[in-house]
Amino acid sequence: MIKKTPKQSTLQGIKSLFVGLRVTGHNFVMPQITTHYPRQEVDNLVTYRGHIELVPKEDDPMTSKCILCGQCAKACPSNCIELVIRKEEVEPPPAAEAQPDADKEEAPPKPAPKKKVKRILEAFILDYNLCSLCGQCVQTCPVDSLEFSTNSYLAGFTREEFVFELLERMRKKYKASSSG
Amino acid sequence: MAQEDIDLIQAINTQDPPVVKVELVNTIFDICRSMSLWPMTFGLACCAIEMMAVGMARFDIARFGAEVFRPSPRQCDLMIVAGTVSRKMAPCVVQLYEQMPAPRYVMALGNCAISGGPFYFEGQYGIVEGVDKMVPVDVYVPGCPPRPEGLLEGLFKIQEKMTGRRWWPMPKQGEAV
Amino acid sequence: MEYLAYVAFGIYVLIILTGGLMAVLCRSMVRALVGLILTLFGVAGCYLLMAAPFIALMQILIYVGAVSILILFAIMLTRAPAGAEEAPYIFPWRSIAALAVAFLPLAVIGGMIRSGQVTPLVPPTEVPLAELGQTLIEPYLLAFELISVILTVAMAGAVILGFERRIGK
Amino acid sequence: MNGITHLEMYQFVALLLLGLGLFGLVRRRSLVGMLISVELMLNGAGLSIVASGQLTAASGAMAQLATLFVMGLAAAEVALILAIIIVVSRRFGHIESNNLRTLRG
Amino acid sequence: MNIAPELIHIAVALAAIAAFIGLNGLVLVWLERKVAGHIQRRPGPYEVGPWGLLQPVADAVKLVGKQLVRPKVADPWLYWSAPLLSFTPVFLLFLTIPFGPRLIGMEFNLGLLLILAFSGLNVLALCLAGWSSANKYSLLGAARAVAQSIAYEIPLLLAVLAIAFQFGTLNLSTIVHHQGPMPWQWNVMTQPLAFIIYFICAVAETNRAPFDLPEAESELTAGFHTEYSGMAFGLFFLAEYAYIIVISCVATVLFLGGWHGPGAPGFWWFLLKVYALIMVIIWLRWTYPRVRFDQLLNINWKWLLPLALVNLLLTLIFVKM
Amino acid sequence: MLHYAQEQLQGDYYTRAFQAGAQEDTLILNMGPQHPSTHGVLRIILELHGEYILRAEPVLGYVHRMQEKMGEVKTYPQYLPNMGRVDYLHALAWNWAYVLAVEELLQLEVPERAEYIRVITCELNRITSHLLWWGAYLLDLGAFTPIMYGFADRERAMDLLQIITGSRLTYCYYSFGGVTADLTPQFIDGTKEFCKYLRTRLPMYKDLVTDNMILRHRVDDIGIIPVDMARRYGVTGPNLRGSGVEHDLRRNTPYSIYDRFDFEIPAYEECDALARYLVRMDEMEESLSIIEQAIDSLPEGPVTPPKMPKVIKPPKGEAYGAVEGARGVIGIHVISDGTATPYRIKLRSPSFSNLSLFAEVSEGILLADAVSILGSLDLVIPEIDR
Amino acid sequence: MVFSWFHLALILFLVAGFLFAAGPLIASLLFAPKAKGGALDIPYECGMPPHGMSWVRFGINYYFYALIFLAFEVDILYLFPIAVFYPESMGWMPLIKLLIFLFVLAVSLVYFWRKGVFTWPKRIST
Ligand code: SF4
Ligand code: SF4
Ligand code: SF4
Repeated sequence: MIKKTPKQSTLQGIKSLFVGLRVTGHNFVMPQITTHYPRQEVDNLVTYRGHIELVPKEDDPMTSKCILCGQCAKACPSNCIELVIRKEEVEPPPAAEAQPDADKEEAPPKPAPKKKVKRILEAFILDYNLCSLCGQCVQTCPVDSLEFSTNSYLAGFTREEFVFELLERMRKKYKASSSG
Repeated sequence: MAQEDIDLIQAINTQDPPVVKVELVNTIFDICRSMSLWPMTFGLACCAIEMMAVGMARFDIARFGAEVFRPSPRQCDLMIVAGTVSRKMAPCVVQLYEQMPAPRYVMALGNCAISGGPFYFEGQYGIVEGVDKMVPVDVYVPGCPPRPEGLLEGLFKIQEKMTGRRWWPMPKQGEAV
Repeated sequence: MEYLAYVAFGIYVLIILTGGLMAVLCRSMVRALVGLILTLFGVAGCYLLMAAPFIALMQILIYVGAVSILILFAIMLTRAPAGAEEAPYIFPWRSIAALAVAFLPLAVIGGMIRSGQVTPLVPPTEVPLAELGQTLIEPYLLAFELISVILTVAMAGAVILGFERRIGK
Repeated sequence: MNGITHLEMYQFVALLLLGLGLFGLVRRRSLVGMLISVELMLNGAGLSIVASGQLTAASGAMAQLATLFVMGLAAAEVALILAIIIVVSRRFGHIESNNLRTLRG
Repeated sequence: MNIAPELIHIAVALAAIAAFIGLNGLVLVWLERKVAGHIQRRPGPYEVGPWGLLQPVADAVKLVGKQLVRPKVADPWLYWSAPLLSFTPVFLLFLTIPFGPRLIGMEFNLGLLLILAFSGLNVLALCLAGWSSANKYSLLGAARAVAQSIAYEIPLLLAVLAIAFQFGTLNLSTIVHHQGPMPWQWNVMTQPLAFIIYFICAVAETNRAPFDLPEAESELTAGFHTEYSGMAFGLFFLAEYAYIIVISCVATVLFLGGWHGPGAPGFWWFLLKVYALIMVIIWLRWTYPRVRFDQLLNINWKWLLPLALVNLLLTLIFVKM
Repeated sequence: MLHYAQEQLQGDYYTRAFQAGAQEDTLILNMGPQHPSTHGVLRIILELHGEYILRAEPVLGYVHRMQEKMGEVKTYPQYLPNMGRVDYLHALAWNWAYVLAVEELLQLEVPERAEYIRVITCELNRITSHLLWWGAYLLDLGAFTPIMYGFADRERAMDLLQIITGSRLTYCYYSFGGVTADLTPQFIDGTKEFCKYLRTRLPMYKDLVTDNMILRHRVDDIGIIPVDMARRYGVTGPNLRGSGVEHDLRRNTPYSIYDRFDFEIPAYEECDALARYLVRMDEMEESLSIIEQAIDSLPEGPVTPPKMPKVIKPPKGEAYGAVEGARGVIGIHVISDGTATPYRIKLRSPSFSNLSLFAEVSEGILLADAVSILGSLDLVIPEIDR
Repeated sequence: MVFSWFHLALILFLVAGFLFAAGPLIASLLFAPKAKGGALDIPYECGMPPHGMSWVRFGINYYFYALIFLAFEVDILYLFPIAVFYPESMGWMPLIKLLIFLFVLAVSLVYFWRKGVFTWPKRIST
């Protein structure tokens, strides 16, 4: 639909000047919409997706759900996830109480792999300085071990402050919540 | 691109101390400076939009006296590098920084300004991997883009850096982190 | 008060002298103009001392507020590549000649002033503005009407001389 | 200040201005500079006229208005001369009278 | 020695006016930002001091503590003289303004002329500033500033002249005395056209939006003061606010009955009217877009100037009737 | 003093090159890269004669971010976040163009509900973009208040988008074959409310700005882009519609489900800045009506295709995805060589074409008009430099 | 030599204004740290090294506004003394004289208008 732009007479124009003043005058007396930030917070922060955090296991809040598959690191477009994995030879049964059944089933056929290599998540390093907040890591994680934090108050004096060790953060957060 | 655009230049940041140096006077000046940080209108990319948002009614940086966005570096105290600094832009950033009169402060806003952010990859040819390679950065605000609250927090950090104390209460959520 | 008047007069003369020297000696045209403006202020001060505040204010309004802005504008607009500065003199022939030229009338008129026989009227009285208005519109009527014509014609001439009509597309 | 009357003092100041103006007029090479010198002289004239009017029995009003007219004329003159200067500078690219005469450079 | 009382009078007036300007400058900066904030539905300065009242103080102190910079190519003398020249006449402008029935710096028959003469110096200062900064934006800004200020000076003079013709005086107190306490006894009733012309010209003269072309941010970055930092810039700023106060004061005196007002006349009425005018000026600034340069000049030459001439003509005829 | 100046102030490579074509004794002025009215880091070298511009030359590349090069080193999904940063004001349109192209390569069917969600969010994003443009344009014209109002409304829309996408600006929300998250009831209610709210705000904008005499005189009859010039430079989007051409991909080559909605393509025949301004103002209302229609007929169902390949490795071939962004036609050409990384990605950004005509339009106009024309073209610089 | 109180006040006010302005500038010299080097003393031009001096000739037409201003202002200033005299003057003669004067002003305005001094085309041919 092709229209013509409306033209304006001088009289209309002069009237429009007063109409404009009325609009601003009206807004002058309207309530403000400012969120007084350090004292108040905007109401929709919960939906904000900040940097990622590890999700703890439900039963054991000190370890994460992560199964160390490395998918997130691979999917990340900015290569900002680094998994530090410690390989540990775990002595089977006696000490291990967590999965006795599984081990027993596995143990009989082959005696050789008695010493099982267990991969332990030593650190989960996120270089937030590179992150583009795309959420691909969260999407790819098969066990939903990652979540977004809603923390938007980051600022610091060095850039190293934003290289997070997520495992530690997770633990600290748990400690803070359990103590507080 | 001309050759001068490709070399990364370091900003010259030498500074003479004031002629009169009295502790008390300096403190007063520092407090006043921190309460009226005029930023430079210096948007480079996406983060600039969030920088604009900070000036707008919802977040209103004016409450802290920092809404006077001056276009000329001569009248600015704070250079908010908001966005990606490309190699072609780098000399310009340096020049603008050098043209600011002392005391001057720099905030690197967004991951691009901090480190190249999403555009950093092996063998990249076009961006500067962090403005701190060229100008001294006082405060880093990460995010892509950081929320306006982040920028405000950065402003508080600069005030903290200047006066040695935080002036405003911690936000509720901020304490938890 | 009388002393203060002399002091003020001395200061004004000093201002006039500095300003005048700046006006004739400075290489940069804008500085010369600033010198001229200083002189204008000094002269305005002298007018004030002579109980002629109206003329003093007019001096500021017309000379400082209009003429000098015009000159400044002209300097700004005609800055040729060489700049609004005169080329330096290699040898001050010109200055010497200028001094000679300036000194001659100075001496002659100075002598005349000294030998003048007018009896001065002290102290001067301020002329009320209404009287000025009356004089302007009655005895000086012709001049008054003419001056507007002259100004108009001068401007018209200037416009004809230099105005670049912008050619629209 | 004996021996020298107020009137004479002012007249000497006016003379000073005249002298400065003359000096500048000859010494200056650029047209704007000459114009400035002429303004100096005109100021001297104005000062002299007002002094004569205010400090003698002559009509002060007349003298003041005469000076006012001098100012008006000065304004007209400045406008015209500057217009000429601008035209000249546009034509020749410089405003130095020397070169103007010989058209060199 | 009866020198003393006069001298004391002058000294007191000087101190009072200096305080008045200093205080009003600070208040105005605060008010402007606060009003702007409220128009835009935000609080404006808020955290620095109660209601942000210390904000202008912080700004002023900060400007003092800021380095002064001069581009190497700029002419040092002219460069520094510009802000000084801009501010120097400011005090003088208030000398002859009657703030109250008795409250006046000094009676002067040519008070109006004095204000007009010395406020013209600002143009010169802007021009010098723009020229000596050796910056292209400054130069353009200065050219604009001069073309604009001088253009609007003419209708302004004509509008003021109409008042002068009406009362036959240039003495500001006399003009106030000619008006009465009630709004319909004010000049704005007899000379509405002159008032409108004066007001528009005054806004333009002080380079306020919508006529803020010399410092048009989106076009010339910061206009003639692009190169000025710290307090030099602050002086331009302060002078601008001082000129706003002056033009509002003069408007009040000429058109709004000065210190007259229903009930008790006095300083407060004067201040009230001045601030009402200033509020309108601020309100205009935060409402309108900027006019274009050619429009700006055309408004003046093609509308205001003929109107002002007509207004003067009518005044001439009415005075004779 | 002067000699220092003459030697030092030689400008840089670009100004020297520009100088070569300049007339004698004109002012050569850099506008940008750091200039309030170039919206980022566009640099324009101007040759000025007083207030008039004799010649203008945009210099690009100050935010060149290697977007196309990055396409060659990242996998298909890894490239997704880049899209939100090409044009950060209408990020979802770029998202969409990219997923369209890749979906074509992969022969993926997009579920019905996902299409609707895409329409709703993209239009919402378009409104935020136009609101920002409106405010910024008025800022260019010297009015400070409108941008505040525009931003206040924009914040509401951004809050809505944040509910489902989690970010405020650089969304990375569409995925191949669908969207990453379903709508929440909160979003749906909020959007309905927002539509109503914005409809009450638009008349206020009209009162405050559109009808304002000063604005009318500023933008009327300047920056005329005749149809043939627009065609020559490949101008698209509101700029083209401001030249009186009813061209809109949503109507002309309806992608997705745009043919199901009833909306107008506003176009004005005056070809000037005012026409472009009005087109955008009208477009916001049309977007609102599209959103309302889409929300009313939102079907139930999944938002991602039933079976997605684990690793995205499109077969050899090429595909072109084009959508109508807030600034014009966004086109992405993807060439696949059968591996997980694209062989080549080419971005067709509307701002680039829209800027290219600036040099021609700005010849001989006033400086203030140039600013206002530049604003009326609605440029996003990273989109130009890519 | 008349030195009135007003004169003294005038001088004092000017001096005070000057000092009031100069004070903060000097304070700034004392209390401000000073950055040096680099591009600090190069004129600012949007972050680019400027090309050429700013002092090249530009737009001559600005000048004509100043010119016309001069004519009008000087003319109008002549009216100020008359304004004071006018209300107490007798008869219609002053009015007629002033009318002639204003007529000349109006004529010159019309002349400049017709001459195109006030015309700004939207676009000039380059
Ligand atoms: S959000 Fe994106 S960029 Fe950030 S860590 Fe996750 S995958 Fe990497
Ligand atoms: S994808 Fe999830 S489970 Fe796999 S390494 Fe990352 S966080 Fe751990
Ligand atoms: S950090 Fe992110 S949002 Fe900011 S400029 Fe870089 S890409 Fe854009």
